[in-house]
Amino acid sequence: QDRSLKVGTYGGYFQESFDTHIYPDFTAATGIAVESIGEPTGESWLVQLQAAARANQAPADVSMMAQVVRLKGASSKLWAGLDPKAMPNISNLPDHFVSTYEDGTVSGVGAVAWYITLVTNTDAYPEAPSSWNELWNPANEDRLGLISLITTSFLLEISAKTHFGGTDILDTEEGILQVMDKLGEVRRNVRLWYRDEGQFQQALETGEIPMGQYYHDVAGLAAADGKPVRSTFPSEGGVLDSGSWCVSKASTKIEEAQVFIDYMCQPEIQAKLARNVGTAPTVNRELTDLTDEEFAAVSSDTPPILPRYDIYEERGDWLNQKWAEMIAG
Amino acid sequence: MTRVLKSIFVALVFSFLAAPIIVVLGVSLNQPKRLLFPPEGLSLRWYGALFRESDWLGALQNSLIIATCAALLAVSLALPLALHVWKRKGWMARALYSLGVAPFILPPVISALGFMIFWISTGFYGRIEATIISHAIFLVTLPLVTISLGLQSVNEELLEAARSMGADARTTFRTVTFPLVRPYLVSGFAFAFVLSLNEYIISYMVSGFTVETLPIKIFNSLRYGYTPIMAAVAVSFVALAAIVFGLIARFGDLPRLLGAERASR
Amino acid sequence: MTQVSLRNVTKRFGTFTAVDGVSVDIPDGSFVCLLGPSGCGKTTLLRMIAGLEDLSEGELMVGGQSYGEVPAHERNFGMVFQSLALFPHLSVADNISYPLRIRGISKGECRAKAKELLELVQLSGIEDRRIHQLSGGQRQRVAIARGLAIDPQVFLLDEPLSALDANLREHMQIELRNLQRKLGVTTIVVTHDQREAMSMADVVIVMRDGKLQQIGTPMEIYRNPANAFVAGFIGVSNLLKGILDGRRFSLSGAQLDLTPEDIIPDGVAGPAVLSVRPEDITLFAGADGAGPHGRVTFIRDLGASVEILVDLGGAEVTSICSPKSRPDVDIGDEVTLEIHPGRSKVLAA
Amino acid sequence: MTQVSLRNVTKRFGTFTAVDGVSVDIPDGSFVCLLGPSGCGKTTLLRMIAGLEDLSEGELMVGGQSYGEVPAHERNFGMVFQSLALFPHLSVADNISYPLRIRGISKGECRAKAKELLELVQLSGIEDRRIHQLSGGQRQRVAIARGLAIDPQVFLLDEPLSALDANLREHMQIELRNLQRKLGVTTIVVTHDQREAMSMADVVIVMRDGKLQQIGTPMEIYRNPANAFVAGFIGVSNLLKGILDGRRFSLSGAQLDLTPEDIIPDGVAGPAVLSVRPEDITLFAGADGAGPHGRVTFIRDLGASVEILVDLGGAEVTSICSPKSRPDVDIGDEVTLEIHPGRSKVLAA
Amino acid sequence: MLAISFFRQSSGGFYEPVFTLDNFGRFLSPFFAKVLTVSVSFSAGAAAIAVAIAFPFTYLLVQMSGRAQAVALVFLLSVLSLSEVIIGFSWSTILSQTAGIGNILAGLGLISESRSFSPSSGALLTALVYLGFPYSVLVIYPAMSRLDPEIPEAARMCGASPVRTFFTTVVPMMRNTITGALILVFVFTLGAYILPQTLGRPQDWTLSVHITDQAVFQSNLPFASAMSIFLLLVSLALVGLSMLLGQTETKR
Ligand SMILES: Nc1ncnc2c1ncn2[C@@H]1O[C@H](COP(=O)(O)OP(=O)(O)OP(=O)(O)O)[C@@H](O)[C@H]1O
Ligand SMILES: Nc1ncnc2c1ncn2[C@@H]1O[C@H](COP(=O)(O)OP(=O)(O)OP(=O)(O)O)[C@@H](O)[C@H]1O
Ligand SMILES: [Mg+2]
Ligand SMILES: [Mg+2]
Repeated sequence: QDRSLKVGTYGGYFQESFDTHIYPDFTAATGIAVESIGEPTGESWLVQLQAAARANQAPADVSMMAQVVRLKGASSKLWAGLDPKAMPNISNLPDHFVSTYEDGTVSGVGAVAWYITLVTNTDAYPEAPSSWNELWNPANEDRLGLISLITTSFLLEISAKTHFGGTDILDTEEGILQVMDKLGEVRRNVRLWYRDEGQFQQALETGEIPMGQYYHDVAGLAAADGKPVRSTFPSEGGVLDSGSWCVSKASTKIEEAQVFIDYMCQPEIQAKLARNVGTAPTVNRELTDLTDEEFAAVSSDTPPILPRYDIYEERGDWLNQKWAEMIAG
Repeated sequence: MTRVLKSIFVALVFSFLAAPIIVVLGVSLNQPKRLLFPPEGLSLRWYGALFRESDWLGALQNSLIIATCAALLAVSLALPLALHVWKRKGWMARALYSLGVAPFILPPVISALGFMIFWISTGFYGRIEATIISHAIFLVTLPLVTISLGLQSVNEELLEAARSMGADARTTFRTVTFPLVRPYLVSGFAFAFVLSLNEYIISYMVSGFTVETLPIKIFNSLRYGYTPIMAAVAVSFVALAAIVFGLIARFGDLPRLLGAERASR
Repeated sequence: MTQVSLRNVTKRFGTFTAVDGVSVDIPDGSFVCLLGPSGCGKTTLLRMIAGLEDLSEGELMVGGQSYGEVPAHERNFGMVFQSLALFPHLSVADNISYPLRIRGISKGECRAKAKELLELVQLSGIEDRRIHQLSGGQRQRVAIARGLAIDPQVFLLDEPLSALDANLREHMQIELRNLQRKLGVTTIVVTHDQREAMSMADVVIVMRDGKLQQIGTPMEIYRNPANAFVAGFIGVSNLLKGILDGRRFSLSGAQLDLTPEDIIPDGVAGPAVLSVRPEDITLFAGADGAGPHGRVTFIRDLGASVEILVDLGGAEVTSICSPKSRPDVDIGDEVTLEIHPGRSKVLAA
Repeated sequence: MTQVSLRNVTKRFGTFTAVDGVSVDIPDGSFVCLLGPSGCGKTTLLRMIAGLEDLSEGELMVGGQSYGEVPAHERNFGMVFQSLALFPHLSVADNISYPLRIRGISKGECRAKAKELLELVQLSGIEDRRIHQLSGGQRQRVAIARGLAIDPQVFLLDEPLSALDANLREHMQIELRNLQRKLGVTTIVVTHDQREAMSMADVVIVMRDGKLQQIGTPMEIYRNPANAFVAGFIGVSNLLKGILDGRRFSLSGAQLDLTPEDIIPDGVAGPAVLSVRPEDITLFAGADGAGPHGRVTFIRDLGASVEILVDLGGAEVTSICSPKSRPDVDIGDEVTLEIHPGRSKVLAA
Repeated sequence: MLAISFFRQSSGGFYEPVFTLDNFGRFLSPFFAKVLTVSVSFSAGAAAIAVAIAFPFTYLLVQMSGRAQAVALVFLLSVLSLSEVIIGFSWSTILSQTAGIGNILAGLGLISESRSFSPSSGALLTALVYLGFPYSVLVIYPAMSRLDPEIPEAARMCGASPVRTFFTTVVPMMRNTITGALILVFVFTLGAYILPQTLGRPQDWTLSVHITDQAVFQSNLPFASAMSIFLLLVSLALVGLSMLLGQTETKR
């Protein structure tokens, strides 16, 4: 019996954690071997999956997809519709982590959640900043590193929450433009608009770019490693983003994929992820045995900023264009 | 005085060229699993890791397969083309030659996108064959140029001599033309091989992560700030290129291959 | 019987006629030099004989058979190219035995024959060298050996010696001629060096602008040039303009009485040109002699001979004498010319 | 005063010595030919004089001043290169006036000077042509005009005529020599053609393997060659081995009594070589004469002269005679040699 | 095959085979005009600098012995085999605050405190020059090696100093080659996609970055195609021009 499955997660540190902490136990428990694939950024992975599916190929059977991309994929029916009955454990997840097609089949299941927070170099900033508003602080001129892809940086939401009292203003184009204008003011503070996490992390650690937005989990690991880095949940909240398991329709391993997703939805596994990978669980917290301290390390009690995935799907091209114009100045 | 200035200028240019290589070399010798320069603690472990870690090994394998096949294919496309151009010197032949040279001269993004669309629409997207063929077409310029140079250096009187001694057209090709252009064929192969090994954008757009090559792998690991293996790969490739071209220079006439008229002394 | 006959052979490249109606018979076993200035069509003519160019017109007969349609590789001719065209990727022995191997002869036999041929051209023992390891003269001989490997019916050579330096060239001329005498193969050599042609040839064919000018033994051509071009091309010639009246030739300020030995073609009279060789002019100091006189413009003392250039009322005349008989004149001096009787030729003006 | 003096001038390329301790004085206003076989260091020596190569050792004096450290572009020399090195992107006039423009002379003046120089080299009216529109001979003259534009102290030419065909070359030799006579500029010409050197030079410098062999007028060198190499390189020479005893020279089967006019260097005795010019050997048919005898191996009848090659017990001897005095001999015949008294030189063996 | 692929992308859209000019319309906006200007200025600047360095460098190169030339060429070709990814990474390291030349300059006292030079237009330009330099040497090298070395020597004998010689003979004689090299490097750097991202700020991102973004991140192939058709036309015109120039020079 040599059942196997190709699973894609974000490459690098993420993939490595899964390789060491999750897959071996999964294989031991189910007899399904995992071939681990490192994904690039979500958008290009989506394009790859789409193109490959046209050629009836699946570079990975199960992929961890960010929400915007998951939605895009779902709208072109790229994801296979999964049978919820084959995955009893998904009932552990709150509804917003389980996406379904109209016919009731499941297109995506929450895999992990993470926060984007305000990170600083502790040598450059002895005091932790408390608000996203620091991004606008003129004292921080030429000191920020921000994510350059609109669909992963969620700066629109951050800006809306910080300066317009919430993300509702993003409902209309005029509102978005207003937020963009506000965001434009950040530009002079930005040293690096990054796509590559590695590039920013290195600069952050050395103090070359002492402040920016980054992933709470990775920053925490670096801090634990003794690097002069800290991650702060601003008073407005961190951005809560998540990745979902999606299965390419070109995959021939639907059954194994369902076994895998079901396995991943167990509270013990989610807790293990929180401890070892540093992600926030997608199952309800009460089901896990995480201590308060452990939970605080991966999450926060401050209400999070929730990304407005809908606007990216509705106005993708337009937003992109405006965004490109905005960051280029 | 002027001589000193000249030497300084040449030395500056060389250090400009060498700087990145030194950086990658330094990074590749890091002890910790970080991309640090200057390196912290010297170690060769990442070179070893390149041949031990299965995903890197797989990428290496892919790269080598692609480079070998693409270079072979490019050479076998270039040889008949070059022969044709050499025999018929009309404008048609010249146009054909330009067509062979074009893909390499245009911005690679364009070729990459063209290939991507082509393979998607024919349904071969993501197959290793697609990458091989794309590379072969992209790089066909190199063997085409070297073989053409080789053919130009074949004195026509040699062929006539063979004919006057009783060799028909095929025998002449087999016993004279081919042995004479063989070194140029080999160097065309080498050029194509080395460049295919390092090609990024086309491989990326044509089969991306299904057929992961080393440059793609490097780009990804760079993206996640991850492992000095990628530096080790880069250094190995530069070393490989230096060896290949060094051999060509040693056993062939590299300046002439690059178009110098006077043979090197 | 490998007589080579050309009948009205013509070659056109586009609208340009490189060889224009040449008819020649080359006797079996003779050594022929094709001589003419650069671009006159010598190579083209040789290549047509070799079968490397098609004839635009005319007929080529070898040994009594028409050869116009026989492709080059079936002709069994030997050829030596100007660039020698030795195969750089083969050893000396392999070069020489190439035509034999093509004909399917075994390796051993090839090797034996190569050895024999190398002996013939006095190069024993270099069988296994590479071509680039040979000197110019050695390459020359290897090329000749290769051309002779199949005992060719006809042996063709295109400026075989032009790349060699003067001494080696003269030496190779002698060697080539002796070799041909030994083998008796009908041989056609292209050259643009008249000295070379006169050294080697039984028969010289002079061409110009694709047309045959004259054919004959070297001495016939030297003594009795068909026209001014041939006179000037074969050796140095002084072409003196004047008026011919019977045997009397009048030129600027002097009159010459031609002897019966001087050659006067039928029908020439009135304005004519007298071709006189430099060695047939003697100079005397002073303007008081009976012959034409002029002024010395340049003296070229080469040791073995002295050339004196004289301005003869606008025409430049060259006289050659041995150092012993050198007249006592200097640049600018007036001299009188004496033209030796019986050695001139009159040409139509 | 633009005497050029070389003192022990040496040039090394790595371990290879291209010019080896040459010391020469070149008098003001003289026309000097640097002569020697290919690779002997002529070009290198000329380039050192021009300042294009540094001296590895030795000293260069021009007009009494040390020039070793003066860079090429400050030397005020004229130079004509073997490839001519005309500037393809400039017109004829601009080429010629380039050295003047570099010196800041106005356009108008440059133009006038270019016109004047073109007249000097007999090329009026082609000022505005491009270089690639000129014939070989015209280019030659333009290069010479450019070299002369600044009234150079010293005029250097590296094989200036080697690319021209024989007729044009002889013509240009005369022209160049006459031009130099007119201008009186100290001129050094590199050539490997002894005929050319003898035609033009006041003084010939013979080199070999980077070393000076002999310096003298053409006739001195022809008559009194310093060694066997010079004897063979300047004209044709027969080098006969034998034994010298006082004035008596014994060679294979014959004895010669040398006259006081024959040159015998001091200290030579015993085994020696006699250098005899071909024109100083007369042949007689038959083996019964008093002189050395041998067998005819080749006859080269060139019309103006006849060369007869004789095998003299292993040594090949060349004799030249005029067609009139040609002995009645043929290949294979036995002949007796008569060597003219008073015209030979003895060389150390 | 190439023709087909280019042909296809021009035909409107890949996802919806409906012919539309919207993509070209979108491209004709002030924003993309700016992007195009940026791309062109970077490539032109990189080409100018690369050739300005490569030309005298090659001039000196061909004067070296055959052996030295071979070694230098092997080195150049090895540099050529560095992929854009590595070049970008290396230059961002070299120009960073901690590990780069900032330290050297600070050590020399030229600037008060080490600083980072990346990302910036200067960093991008440096890396583009680096990318284009080997190519410009390879283009100039053949023509330069055919230049009769006696010509500059002749100029020196005419009284021109070495610098003057270089500018009055070598440069004018190689004018076409220089143009050819300029165009080649221009076109080549126009295609750079990774360098602008890693070393440039968003306002430095070139058309190639946007093309790739559209194709790879936005899966908007029609728009990507429209942009690359435009880029293709520009490049083709320039390449054609350079070939033409190259030909007239070799004809002489
Ligand atoms: N393939 C060709 N196409 C067009 N013209 C040609 C061709 N081959 C030769 N010619 C022309 O024919 C003429 C004669 O050429 P050929 O080579 O026979 O001259 P040649 O007498 O051998 O001269 P040389 O002594 O320079 O070798 C020349 O004007 C040449 O340009
Ligand atoms: N730059 C150089 N480096 C090394 N060797 C050189 C150099 N220039 C010349 N030589 C060598 O020096 C020797 C003399 O060369 P030179 O050019 O002076 O000869 P030459 O007498 O002018 O010969 P030719 O008649 O062939 O022009 C030759 O053996 C040559 O190979
Ligand atoms: Mg010819
Ligand atoms: Mg020389």
